[in-house]
Amino acid sequence: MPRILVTTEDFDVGAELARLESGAGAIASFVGVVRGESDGRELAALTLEHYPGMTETALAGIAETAMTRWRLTDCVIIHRIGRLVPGSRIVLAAASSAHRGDALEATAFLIDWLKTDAPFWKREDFAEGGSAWVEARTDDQKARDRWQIGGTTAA
Amino acid sequence: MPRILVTTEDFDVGAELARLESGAGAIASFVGVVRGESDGRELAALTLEHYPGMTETALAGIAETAMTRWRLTDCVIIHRIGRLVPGSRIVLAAASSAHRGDALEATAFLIDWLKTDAPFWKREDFAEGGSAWVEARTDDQKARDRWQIGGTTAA
Amino acid sequence: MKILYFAWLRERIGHAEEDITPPAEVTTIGALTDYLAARSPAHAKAFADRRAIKIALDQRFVTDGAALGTAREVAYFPPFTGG
Amino acid sequence: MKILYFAWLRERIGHAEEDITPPAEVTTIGALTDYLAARSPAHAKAFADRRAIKIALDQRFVTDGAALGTAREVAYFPPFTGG
Repeated sequence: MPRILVTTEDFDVGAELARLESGAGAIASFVGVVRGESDGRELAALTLEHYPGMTETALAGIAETAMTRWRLTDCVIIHRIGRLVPGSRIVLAAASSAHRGDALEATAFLIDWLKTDAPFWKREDFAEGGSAWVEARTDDQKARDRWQIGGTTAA
Repeated sequence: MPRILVTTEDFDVGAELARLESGAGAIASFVGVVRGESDGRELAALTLEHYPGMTETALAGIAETAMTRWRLTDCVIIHRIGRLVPGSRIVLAAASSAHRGDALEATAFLIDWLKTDAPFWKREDFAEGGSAWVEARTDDQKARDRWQIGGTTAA
Repeated sequence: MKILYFAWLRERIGHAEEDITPPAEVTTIGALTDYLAARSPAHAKAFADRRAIKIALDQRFVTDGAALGTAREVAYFPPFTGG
Repeated sequence: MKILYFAWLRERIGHAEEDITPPAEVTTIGALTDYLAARSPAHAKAFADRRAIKIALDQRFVTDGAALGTAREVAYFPPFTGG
């Protein structure tokens, strides 16, 4: 059963992936980390806001979609909220299956959909002062939409 | 610089992925685990043989190809050899980059090429006795060859 | 009815939440947005570019034509940027 | 010249390694394979289906026509199945 977690705390990537190993032959994962700069401007922090209540439902829905579309044994989505300094982990998406194709594709799907379909917003707080809300990217929408055409891609 | 390791020992997935986080925004990984059965027959173990000397060269070449084809900050390939009981980790392939597309694609590339281009052989030792060398799969060759047509796939 | 604002909408309006009872003639999401935009200069500024705003009624996406019905919670926010 | 066998080739032949000095007329990989296949019944059985066997000369893939030259190590093995 998918594990969904929204938390201000850091998470243990090794422990989360070890949990997925049970009964699986392949575990794929994605970890997002706060970078030190954005468009050449040094970042002091990234602040993650979310819509409590709706977030868990959205993440569970994305995970369920992945479980239905690929032959997965399990999957996990963890997303942090609050103020995160550069180098901090933001997100973990991972999927396990008997074979690698399913695990790898489902992981890419989880992170693509998470970016566009889960109610999180990022604010960049700059080292020189000031802040700006990150704008949604057309490329993220395209990455999401590629999963809707003709089911799975080649793998 | 890519980390390449061929070892009889288990590896620490969390520590390996943490090493890739430095200077990256995205870390993708693949872990392979010995399953308990093969085509319905219960496995006692999987025994991994390799070609010492050629193995590290082949793995380093695959990692270098990935570093050249995608914008990666780093990558790692760890492959175990010897006798591995069900539930044991066999292989880790992981790549880090500024953005998720590169890390995810490069990880899929690493594991696809590893399967066909690195000198490892698997023998299945069955619970009921007897053993059989795993035969190379046409699907693995296809998965490998998809990376040769027109550079990267959509992501 | 609970109104929620997120990200720059919250910042521009100055708070995350409002409890309102819209007048009887406000029966659609579009009318509700017009009503909220008229509440203060800060609201007007926040709602200036409506194409940049997404709306959820009881945590489901809706567009201007949607009926308010017995909605308990309407949320306004920019497109998601998590992950 | 060092000859290496891996996986089922090693098992069928009964050892992993041989040091041999092929006769002067053995100048190609194809001829070397013929020469090795004639060494014993076990060798003959191991080399029965040559299409199932890959060959590396000094750790680089070669086919039957390749010249042995000053090769120090020739390895015989089935297609790789790692990962």
